[in-house]
Amino acid sequence: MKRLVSLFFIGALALLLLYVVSRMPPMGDPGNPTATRVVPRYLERAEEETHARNVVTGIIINYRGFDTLGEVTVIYCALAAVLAVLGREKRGRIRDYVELSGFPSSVIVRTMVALVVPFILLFSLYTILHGEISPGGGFQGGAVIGASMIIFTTIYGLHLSSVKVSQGLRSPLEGSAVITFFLVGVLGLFGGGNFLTYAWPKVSQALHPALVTWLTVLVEVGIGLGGAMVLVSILFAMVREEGADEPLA
Amino acid sequence: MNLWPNLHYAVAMVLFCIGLYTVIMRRNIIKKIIGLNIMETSVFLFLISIGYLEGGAAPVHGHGVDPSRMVNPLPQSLILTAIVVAVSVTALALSLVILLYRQFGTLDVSRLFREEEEAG
Amino acid sequence: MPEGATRSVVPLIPVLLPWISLVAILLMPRKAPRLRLWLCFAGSALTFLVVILMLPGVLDGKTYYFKLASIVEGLEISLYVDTMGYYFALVLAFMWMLATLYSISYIDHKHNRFFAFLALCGSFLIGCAFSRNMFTYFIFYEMMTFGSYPLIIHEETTMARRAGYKYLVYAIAAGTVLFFAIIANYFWGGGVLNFEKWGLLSLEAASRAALLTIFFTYIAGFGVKAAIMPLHGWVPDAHPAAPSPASALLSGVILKAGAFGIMRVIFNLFGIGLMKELGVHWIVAVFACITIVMASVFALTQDNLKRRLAYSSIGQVSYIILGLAMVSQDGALGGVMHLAHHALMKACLFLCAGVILAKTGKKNISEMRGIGYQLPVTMICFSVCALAMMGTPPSVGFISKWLLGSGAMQAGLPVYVVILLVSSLLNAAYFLPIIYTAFFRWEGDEEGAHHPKLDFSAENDRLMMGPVVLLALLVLVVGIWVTVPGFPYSLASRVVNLVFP
Amino acid sequence: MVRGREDSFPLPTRRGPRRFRRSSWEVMMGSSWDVTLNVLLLALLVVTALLAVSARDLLAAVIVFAVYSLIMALTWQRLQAPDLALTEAAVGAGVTTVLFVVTIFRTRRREEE
Amino acid sequence: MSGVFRHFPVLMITLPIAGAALMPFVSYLRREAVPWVSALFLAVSGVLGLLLVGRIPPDGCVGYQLGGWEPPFGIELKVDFAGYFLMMVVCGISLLALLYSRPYIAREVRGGRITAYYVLFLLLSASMMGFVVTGDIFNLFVFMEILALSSYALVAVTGNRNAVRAAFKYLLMGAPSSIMVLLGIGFLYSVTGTLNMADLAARVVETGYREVLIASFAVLVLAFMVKAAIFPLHLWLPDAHSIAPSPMSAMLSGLVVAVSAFAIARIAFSVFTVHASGLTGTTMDALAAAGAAAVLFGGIMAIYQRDFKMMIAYSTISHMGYVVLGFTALNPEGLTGAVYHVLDHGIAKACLFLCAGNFIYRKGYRRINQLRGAWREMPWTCFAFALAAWSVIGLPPSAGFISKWYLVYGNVKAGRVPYAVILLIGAILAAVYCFRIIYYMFFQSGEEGAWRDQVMDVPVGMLAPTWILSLATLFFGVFSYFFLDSLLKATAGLLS
Repeated sequence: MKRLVSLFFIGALALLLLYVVSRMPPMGDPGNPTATRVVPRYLERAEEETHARNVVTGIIINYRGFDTLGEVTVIYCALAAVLAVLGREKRGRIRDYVELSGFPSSVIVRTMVALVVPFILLFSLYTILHGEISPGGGFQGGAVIGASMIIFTTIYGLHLSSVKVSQGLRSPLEGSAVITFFLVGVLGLFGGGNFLTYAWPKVSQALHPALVTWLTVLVEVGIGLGGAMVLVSILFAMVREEGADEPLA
Repeated sequence: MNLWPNLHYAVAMVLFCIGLYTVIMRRNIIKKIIGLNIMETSVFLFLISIGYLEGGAAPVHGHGVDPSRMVNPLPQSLILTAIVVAVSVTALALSLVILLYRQFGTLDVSRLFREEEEAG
Repeated sequence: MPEGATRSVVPLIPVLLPWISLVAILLMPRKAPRLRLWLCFAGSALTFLVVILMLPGVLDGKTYYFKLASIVEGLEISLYVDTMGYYFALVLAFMWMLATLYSISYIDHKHNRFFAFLALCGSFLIGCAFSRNMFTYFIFYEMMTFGSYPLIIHEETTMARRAGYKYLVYAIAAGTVLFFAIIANYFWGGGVLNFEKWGLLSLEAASRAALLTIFFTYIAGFGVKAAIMPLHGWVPDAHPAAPSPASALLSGVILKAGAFGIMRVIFNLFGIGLMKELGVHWIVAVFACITIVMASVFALTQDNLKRRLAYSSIGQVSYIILGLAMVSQDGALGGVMHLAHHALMKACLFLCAGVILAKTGKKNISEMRGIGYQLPVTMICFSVCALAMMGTPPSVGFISKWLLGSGAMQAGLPVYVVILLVSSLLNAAYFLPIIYTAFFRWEGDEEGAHHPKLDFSAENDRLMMGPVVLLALLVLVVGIWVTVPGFPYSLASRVVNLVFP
Repeated sequence: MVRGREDSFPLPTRRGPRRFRRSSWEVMMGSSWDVTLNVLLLALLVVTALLAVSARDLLAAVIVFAVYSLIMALTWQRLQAPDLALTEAAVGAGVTTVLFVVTIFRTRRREEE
Repeated sequence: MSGVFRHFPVLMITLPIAGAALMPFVSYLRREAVPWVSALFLAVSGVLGLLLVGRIPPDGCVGYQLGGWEPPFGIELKVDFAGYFLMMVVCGISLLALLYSRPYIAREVRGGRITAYYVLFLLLSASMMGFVVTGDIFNLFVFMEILALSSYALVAVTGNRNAVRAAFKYLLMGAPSSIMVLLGIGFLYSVTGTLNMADLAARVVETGYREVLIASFAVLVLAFMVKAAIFPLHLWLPDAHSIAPSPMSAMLSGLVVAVSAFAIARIAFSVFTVHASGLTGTTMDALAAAGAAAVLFGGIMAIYQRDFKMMIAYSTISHMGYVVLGFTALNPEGLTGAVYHVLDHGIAKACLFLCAGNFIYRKGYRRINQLRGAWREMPWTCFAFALAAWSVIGLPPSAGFISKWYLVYGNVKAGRVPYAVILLIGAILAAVYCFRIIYYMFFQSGEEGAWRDQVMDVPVGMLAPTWILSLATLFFGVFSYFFLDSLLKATAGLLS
């Protein structure tokens, strides 16, 4: 009964939404508001204003940098949340981990992974550093790093990977995205601009391209490292053995 | 109502409703979280197709594309943020699921809340 | 800033003085409890003194004004002493001083709580009397309402708790209605609630329906405190439950706060002219009459002395309401004066009841045979006040009843006179038996035993007897030398002359 | 100020919305390969979503969800959003799936009846 | 506003975030320094806020363009007086709750998670500050997500079963609502092509596409109704607020829901300019009806509770109804009442929850009838509770009275007398459930051994925040005239 009622309501909702959608401006029309309002400026000016050929990166890092500060805060917050719920592993307590057994890990797979992972890492590094030229950017690269770590983990088990990416390495880097971003923003203040101004007014126009590019790369790297480490830490926190909590302090 | 020009929107809405149905109706909490992700991705699809331009190119300069023929980069940047948000929420939800399972030994919402009746 | 008012800090002093008592209670060493209590009394006495010192100025028609805070335009928390407010303040400061004095020896446990809240109530009541607009009045009124709750439940018996609960329920409901009334008045009355004019609202400013809504919500809100039937439910429970000085204050002053509010509404906010235009005052008058008669009838059936007194208070406060509601000069004068007169009489009666309770532990009238010989002074004072309540000259009760009667004649409604006479008869019917039982019955009188000898030994407690005797004397003195400046007439007549130009 | 900036980028006015509706139809019908591919992808999206929702084996559901994410990434690629395609492939199909899998290993694999 | 002061709002928002990111280092150096350092960060942003006093014009607002990109292209912070006021409220209450947590939280949270607790706490308060002043609707979404994530986690931080379950319930209702916010933003963007609120306000009036706009407004309001726990969508609130650790309950109940309710007003007034575009009428009416229902439902449910934290939580539902009824009156008085009610309800509720925390900390009592005679042992807590309850009921001269005055007056002025009456009934219900507890605490004596006879109240570290809050209710009542004129101006500006 309840099922039917909710089905009915959701169906009604679907019809309403479809109706609304049918009244929306036609998709892909050059004349519709989204294409005419703010975007042209981005498309035309982004390259000389943000010195990023990839307009998306330009917007993320520069035009709407504050959103991205929020974004990195969100993922840092997610890490803190997961740690608050599940607790963090003790430093170097390897026996806290369980094997993610259940995946076939034959010799072939292991060697393949061992061979592939470095290249994945290289690719992710490329993604991060070339974010402002080609598709991709800090977080994508970070996600790829994280994913590769995770593959490595699933095959070789947490024992090894937790040694390779130990907590001592991760925990300083987790907040790096937020801190880098915040510092760049504050530098903007000292550069005479607003928060998150990249092209500092106090610096001569001639230096702006280099300045902006380097700051962008800095931020990208920060985001990449931070994102990767956060993802890995979240995974490690989730695969921990239960009962491995610290005693109630 | 002619949905053909806005087919992507329509599909996004359908996916949204599928996700919502899952979140509301499925009793298994992992299923609920999958539904949550479906909702999220559907909204992402919606926003990206809003930014689409008929016959447009990716918003990356340097390949000799006329800027007025590029698709709208703004929704893409928004969605990039939103994806991160989505994965964060999913991570938190899943860790909650793990903890719940440790403490209740079930993934079934009805059992969780039946026990709540007993407790409260 | 009301025109003609002198901006001065004077009104603030009596509002703040009672806090001395609080400070005393908080800071005094636990080893000297009596000292603490005496400091409380000192606070109240000082307050009364300050109020007295303001008398000459007020009699010259001066008005004082002090602004505490201004929320927004037309909505300020400010004090303002005009004749009417001063009149009320004088009465309550006096009553409150006597009650404090009396309590020093009457209250036997939890002194701190009782005296602290006694002081608070005094401060808030004076705030009510001196408030410039309905907003301020409401603020002090609400604080006073909830500040008097601990006084009522002081004994903490089940009965007291039930009474306190009932009191809270009535008070909260009344406060809410009042709040709505004030909002409506503020919105439809042009955004000001001030008291200094005699007639603030007008049919030009607001529609008739709006005015009626405001009026009746006001009456309902204040009617709970003023115990207009059918809103009187809390009174007969609260009075017996509270310790006697508290019940003396309750019916002497706190009920009057409601009546005073209605006075402010009719005189200052609506004004006599508008009242006549609206022509709905007769409804209030009818309710008042019903209350007067019914309360006396209920009083007849009560055996518990304080309960009977409580019902009589309900009736007597409705005299005030009736006096205001018959929109005539003498009626208003009688009503305004009865506010003070009834305070004198009823406070005295309750204090006597307190003495009886304290010395003999008797609550019910049926147990009081021959009590006039154990507590002669008390019962003589009681009889004086009881006779005054019936309206026998020469006493305050006679004055106010006479004025009310002539007011009824002025208003051209002799029916009110009939009501007054009926209620006087009923008063006699429920007061005389008490006196009779006290003096003309004694143990074994049927067997022809001679009446016991008077012994004054029981009444050695000056702190309790002083206020009783003083009040009884005042009942006579004020009734005989009516026009002495400072006595109710001198102020009430000024008020009425202002109201009826 | 905003207006001025906007006007400084005149848009191709040869295609107003009204004419466009028809022309979009033409475009879609004309290049039938694109249309079929789009429709196919969208249909696959719905199908995979329904499968992921309805499978009783949670692991299977998660895998199907990963497929769903990949198709989503493809769709976005076709909508000229390469960044998002990359991200969705890495995050949606990669990280999220692994998180789900880990959770399932920590809890239980099948829905209880 | 010129000179260095321009930058203060953004610094107020970002400093706690940076502090949160630094917290792991701090805990690596000295774990017991973590509370103080996080309090320091909040205090610094509070000081920055105080330095802004008098620099925010009551009418109009101060825009701050992040990265120096002018509004429609970059993100803008719009600090109007109401927003600044709420920012300060958030900052102050968070700081007090944070200080309170230091002694309290060690009891309930496992050692290693304390750092995470403070990180989340800082992020929560920072995100709320950003939430109330941001001028960009997608940025609003981002801050809302930080807010939501940290609150989910903080509900569950104690790790006991009921807490985890409550947090999961909260998440199951909160996450879909966040997605709906994104959907609404998508609708809005698709027909306006911009995300900046001021720009949107201009576009919404011009553009056609009525259905889409109405749909987006409805979706946004629905989503924020979940976040603000307006009546039919309140299901997550009672569990979450009553089971979370008390300082957290204070934050959630005092600030989080209130800020979300304020977001509805923000969207209705500064995006869908209510008077200009006739798009919002029906939705606003429905919202007002829901608010009225919330007032009654919350109040009645609160009366029937046995657990006092549960009772306070239900009273929060009722008070969110107050706020909604306030700003749906669509006049400056009502809106002022709503904003001021966010203030005093925040303070009073925080104080009530801290008092509840004191009882739990000292005695472990959670049931109302266990409070009989509490004042013999914990008089200070009981007095603070009574003061805060005074304001919750809305009795003069507390701050609650002022806001109640404006709420009722605004509704009467809008010709919605029934709603005004409902507000008053809500006040009566509040009086019923508050006075019951006050009566138990002061005028009754519990069973033997429930309470000692000598005074043993909680440590000063916990008592001080409680008392500061409870005195603040009086302060903001008596000295409300410092703020009300500016607030009235500001709200009038927001409405026009």
